[in-house]
Amino acid sequence: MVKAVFVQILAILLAFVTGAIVLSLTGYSPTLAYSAMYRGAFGNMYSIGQTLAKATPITFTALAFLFAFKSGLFNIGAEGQLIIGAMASAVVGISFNGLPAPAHIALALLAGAVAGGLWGFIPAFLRAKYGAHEVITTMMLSYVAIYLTSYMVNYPLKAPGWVAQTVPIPESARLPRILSPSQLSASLYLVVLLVVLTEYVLRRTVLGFELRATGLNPDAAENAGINVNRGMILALVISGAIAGLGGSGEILGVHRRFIDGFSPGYGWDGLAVALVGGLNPVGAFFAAILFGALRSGGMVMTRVTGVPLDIVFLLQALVILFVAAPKMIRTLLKRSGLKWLGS
Amino acid sequence: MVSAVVMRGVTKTFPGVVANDHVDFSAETGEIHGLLGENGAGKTVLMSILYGLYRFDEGAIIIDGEEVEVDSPSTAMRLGIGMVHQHFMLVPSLTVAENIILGREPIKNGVFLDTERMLRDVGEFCDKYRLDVDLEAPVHTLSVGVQQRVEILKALYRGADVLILDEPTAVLTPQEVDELFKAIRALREEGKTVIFISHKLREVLAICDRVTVLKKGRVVGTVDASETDQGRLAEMMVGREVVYTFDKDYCEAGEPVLVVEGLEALDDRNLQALRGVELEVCASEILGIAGVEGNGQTELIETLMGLRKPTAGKILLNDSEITTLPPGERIRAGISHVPEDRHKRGIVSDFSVMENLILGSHRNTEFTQWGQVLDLAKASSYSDKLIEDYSIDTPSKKTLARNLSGGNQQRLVVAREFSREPKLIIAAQPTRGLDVGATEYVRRKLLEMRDQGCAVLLLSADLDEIWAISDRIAVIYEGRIVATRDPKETSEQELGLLMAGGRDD
Amino acid sequence: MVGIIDIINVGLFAAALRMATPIAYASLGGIFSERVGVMNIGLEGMMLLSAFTGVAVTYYTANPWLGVLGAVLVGGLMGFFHALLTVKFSGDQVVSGAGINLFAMGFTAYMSQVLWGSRGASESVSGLKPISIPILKDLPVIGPILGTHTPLVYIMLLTVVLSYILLFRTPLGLRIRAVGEHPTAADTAGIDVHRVKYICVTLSGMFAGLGGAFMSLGHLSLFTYGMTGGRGFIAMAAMIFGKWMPVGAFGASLLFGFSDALQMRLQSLGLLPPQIILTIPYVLTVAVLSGVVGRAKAPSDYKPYEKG
Amino acid sequence: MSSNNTLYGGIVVALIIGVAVGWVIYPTMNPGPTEEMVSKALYDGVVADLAAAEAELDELKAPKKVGLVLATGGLGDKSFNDISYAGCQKAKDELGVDFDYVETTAISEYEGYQRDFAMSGEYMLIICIGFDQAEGLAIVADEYPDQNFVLIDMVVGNPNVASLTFRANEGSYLIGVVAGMMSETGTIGFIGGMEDPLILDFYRGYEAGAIWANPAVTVAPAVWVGGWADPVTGKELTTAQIELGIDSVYSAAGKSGLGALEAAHDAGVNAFGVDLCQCYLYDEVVASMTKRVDQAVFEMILDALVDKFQGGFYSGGIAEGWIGMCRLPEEEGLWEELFGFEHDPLPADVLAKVKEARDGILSGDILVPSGYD
Repeated sequence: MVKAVFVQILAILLAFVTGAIVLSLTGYSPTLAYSAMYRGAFGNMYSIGQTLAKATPITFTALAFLFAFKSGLFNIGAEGQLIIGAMASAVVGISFNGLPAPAHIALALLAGAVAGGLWGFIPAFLRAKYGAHEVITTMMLSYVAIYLTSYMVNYPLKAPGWVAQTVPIPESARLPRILSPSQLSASLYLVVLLVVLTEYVLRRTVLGFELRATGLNPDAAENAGINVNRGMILALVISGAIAGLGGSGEILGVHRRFIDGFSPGYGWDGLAVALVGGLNPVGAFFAAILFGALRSGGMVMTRVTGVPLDIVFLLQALVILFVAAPKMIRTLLKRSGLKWLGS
Repeated sequence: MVSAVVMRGVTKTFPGVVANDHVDFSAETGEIHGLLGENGAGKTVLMSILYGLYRFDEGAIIIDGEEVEVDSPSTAMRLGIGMVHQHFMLVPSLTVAENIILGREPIKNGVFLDTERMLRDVGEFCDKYRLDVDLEAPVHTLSVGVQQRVEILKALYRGADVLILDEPTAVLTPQEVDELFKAIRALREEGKTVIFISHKLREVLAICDRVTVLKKGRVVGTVDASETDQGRLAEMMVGREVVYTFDKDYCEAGEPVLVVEGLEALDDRNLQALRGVELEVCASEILGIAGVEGNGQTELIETLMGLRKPTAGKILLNDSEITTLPPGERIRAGISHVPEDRHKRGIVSDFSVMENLILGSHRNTEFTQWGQVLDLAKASSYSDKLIEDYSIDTPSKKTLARNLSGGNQQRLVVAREFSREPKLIIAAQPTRGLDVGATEYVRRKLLEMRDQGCAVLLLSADLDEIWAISDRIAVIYEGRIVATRDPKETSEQELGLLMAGGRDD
Repeated sequence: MVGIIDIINVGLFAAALRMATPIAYASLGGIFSERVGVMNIGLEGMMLLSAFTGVAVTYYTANPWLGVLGAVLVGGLMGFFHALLTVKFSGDQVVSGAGINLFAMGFTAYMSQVLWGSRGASESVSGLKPISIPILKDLPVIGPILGTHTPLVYIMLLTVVLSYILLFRTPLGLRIRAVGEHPTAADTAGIDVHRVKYICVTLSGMFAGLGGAFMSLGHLSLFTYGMTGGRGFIAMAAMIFGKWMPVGAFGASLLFGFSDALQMRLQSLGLLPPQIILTIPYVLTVAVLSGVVGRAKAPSDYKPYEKG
Repeated sequence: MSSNNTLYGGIVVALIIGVAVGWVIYPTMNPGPTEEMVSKALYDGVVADLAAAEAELDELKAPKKVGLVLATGGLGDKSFNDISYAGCQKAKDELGVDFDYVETTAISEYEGYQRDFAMSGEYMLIICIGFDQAEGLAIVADEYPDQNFVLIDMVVGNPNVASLTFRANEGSYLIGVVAGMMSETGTIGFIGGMEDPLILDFYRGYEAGAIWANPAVTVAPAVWVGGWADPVTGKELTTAQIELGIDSVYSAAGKSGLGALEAAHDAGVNAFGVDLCQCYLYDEVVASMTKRVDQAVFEMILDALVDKFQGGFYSGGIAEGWIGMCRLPEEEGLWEELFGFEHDPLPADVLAKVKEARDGILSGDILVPSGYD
């Protein structure tokens, strides 16, 4: 276990070193860039808030990915489930005026979870019933979600004005902000709760036991009287609901309305984060903070040093690629003589 | 004269296991050489090394007098070594001819596959060895016996002078075995060397010229088949006299527990696998089902467990119908199942021993709080008890099941299934891949369960096992129970005939 | 006003062919990869990187053909890298592909800022000029549709045919099919399974590279950020729709290209909003996978093959 | 499991330490990250280079600075973002005012960047490009009442924000005149990025100008790419329009517009650019509507520099010199110098008509319809 985490950390370091090489080659100072990035990520309360704010949605999608993964399913469509959840929350947010705040928020969150879950149900059902591979269907449904919501904010739900967005949701549906003026919202509490809950459900409950058994060996699970299809559907629905909640959090806490294209690819980030976090809810949370720090730190870095923000995406990609093949890191370690780590 | 194959001092270790320990082996040109040993004795590993699938840790391979390095199957083929695996290595969607020429394709115009030459060449080959198959049929449409023929042709086409057959008879009917033996002898006439891997004494004596016996990775000895007999070989194989008849007390059978009426089901390819199975297993009785693999045994178990939907018929457990119940309900109704492939259906290898022990009973109120949360404390003490009672050799109950030896994994499955207080136990190949000690243990446990009043349905490919512990023997052939016999009143010849589809009169 | 009849013209079909070209290239790439059991969701990123490389090389050499060469090489390199991660180091195929996609986004944006001082778009370069096929272009109807295109369109048509021949008429094709369906059988038949996988996944990247080069040098003559716009994923859809057969995938690409070309013209009529039309390929793919429109089963199980 | 917990515990502690240290040291920007909280291998170098880094950072903190938050899509659109950047560059060259800029990739980033600039307190003026920044700016400007902002293309009510809008319909009117008079097929077209009033404003002016100059001309309905960064679709969409008979393409579609211009180039029909002179791109680009964001930005920086910055609403058209057309005699030289090329002369009658239109707009005789009505 310690070794596994060491390999993860090494992969991250390798990515940073590679990033430093790219920076140097293109005429920037890696030290300057990285120090600015660090300050931007953890420099003060505001930047910590920003880091957490950026980490929040990707923790949701990472949990979504993870929950399905533990049940043997590859849900790479968290992006679509998040967007659909966001849209549902926005719709509930703007259509119920005059509700008391807690009820309104709860209703909007519920709508997000239900919509996300529904978006997860479709590929789950198709997998269970027709054997359609969920990697493809979830990915395809993500695009459907993107275009569908884009249509909605461009036509039926479009707010007057120039931006493809809905009207703002009323105060009563807004999640309170934390560490103002950062964009961090109470959605963070929700995600921390979900991290704990996911870990608990997977480890300690009958449901988690059955899902993990299904994920590890569906034939044995079936033989042990576990309803594999039901489990699969349930897993993807819960996975989708978690992603949907992430979308709700963004809408109710950060943007306060649905804006076309508000997600810069949280779904893909979630996959990466789940992986970098060693496929463990707590680990994923820390990995999400790393990615959030990269994002928020990257913004300061680009302002102060003029290094293009895209180096951040490059770094993320490198982290993923290095983490994707632990065997590669191990081989590298072996070659460099660090045998005990390579084994 | 130079030996066709010599392997000298071959050693191969896998993590935790020495599969071959300084093995010396040689086969002469034009002989049929038996390689005999129990499951896990290292026969297949040794031959996989010869065929280039594994690399030995130390040792030497000498082919026709020259030391060679066999680093891949293609090298082996170049050296004239061919192998027919237990699990066929055929690509299902390709045709027979394509499978045979795969890797040695005839080429025309520099780049294209020469289909005509392919069919012509392969056709000539079939004629030469008098092995008849439809060259243009996709392999997945062929029967097992024909597929095996294709495998042999494949090896010969590649110019094999040494042909390794890994347990070739396991999936064949006695009649098909006869055909195979004819073909093998024909190969010997052609001057080929055949290495025949088996754990069946009778077969080895029937076909082989010489026999090399392996035990726990070591060579026990090589003997001429004409100068030995079953008893002596068996002693070499297991290191002591083998008890052919199991000590068992007679037990009075009780009321029928499981009743199956006219059961029909389809296999994975939607072909009829069960064609009206009629079956009755009583309390305090072991009913053994004998049959050649692939006659519906797997489908029967799956249908009984609720893993496969029957297309017709009824299943009754203690007089109540369970035909449409899902697997979970059946487990709760009192059916336990020791699956034929423990890695596929028996254990979750990345689960801990404890998790595996409660798998299937995890929903019992005994292990849960408020119905949905696992009570780890109770599961833990329950596991301790089972580990103790069934002598499962594991460092701790938190050890992953994958780290246990095969025998202990099987003990784990048996412990879990037998301690649920079942009314019916379905045991499929319960001793496959186990050493003698573990085998005896499992058989004893089955008898114990029977004595406690449990109904046991035993399916095994090993006729000896069926013979040893069954109170009644039923024979399955092409999805039907064709006969039921009392083991005391039948002979192996009769059963063999029945298993091969001979009529019951 | 423009009527529905006006938009069904030869231009529509020519446009459909142009829009189908990058999708067809990438879906051929997908076929080769998936036929040997490697899922390649990195096609999108490979296309993007190649589109960038094509323009960058052309920018410095002023020769678009060198640009195409560069694009193919970079595509092949990314394919090789994907194979390295997934075949040699048993990395997860989905993760590696996603990583390549992200890498391509970050790298192209970063490098275009370094090269052209803008993350948005490159300078215009001299792209590939359309050529006319002498006799073909004078035929009625077919002439205007097929007669004049950039060479990469014709190369695509050729590639579809060659891919079919390669897969079903050559020894390598036989081996490719065997490796994907039953790697152990192929291994015991003396085929170097890993080598075949390397060849095919690298080839997959090279095809995606051609698709990228077509977009930035054939269709346009500049690179812009994210210009592939999800066509790599549509290509996967086309591949599935075409049941992993080159000609089928080409047909599906044409269908998707046609629906795109049609929606542009339908705008003049204002029948359906573009967002709804854009969902067509995705919905269609889900339907195909679910057996609603024909049945699709992958030719392999996407598992890394490890020798004993 | 236990080693697992210890490890996460360790990570938590390390993170907390890291955050705490980072927080404490921030005000003094000294002495930088310590070894405990981040990997030694990586940060050894950081510590070593910190002195140099500090020097460089100080250098970056020039006294008078402007911050520029560009619209999504970023530089290289040969249009909107580029010209805003040019305005800041001009201020740097002529006024010695330094500037930092950021390119954004998603709407969700605006607010963060705006606040980041404002919070640093280093900038006398923060310029936000693009109507979609209004939402975030309304919040941030509220939080930093002493910080001055400029918002382009949209209005917000905060007193510390100068909201600049451009009457692009006036320039588009002039483009319409040229397109209408030079059309041979009698049908001219318009390609927009996404359907919104801002771009509709372009279309309305274009349509009116064309019909005013040539009542026989047909202006095809506007078509939309559906995005600002999809030149392939832009090109195909334009090709489709050309096949349907238009021989003039006026495109206001960001980078998608580059594809539209290329389509016109391939088909050899007249094209018209937007925001800054795009005529140097292809011979077929006859004229471009110029939206002098550079001019407006420069004026605002100048105001701020001499402490005369005033929040509020500013609207600029031809009269203010914020909107124009690159073929107007007063502008032509400027663009040709900037891009190092020469326009082909316009036919005399067309040029005369353009001047007539411009004078009509200036005098109020011509009322240009707007997309906001």
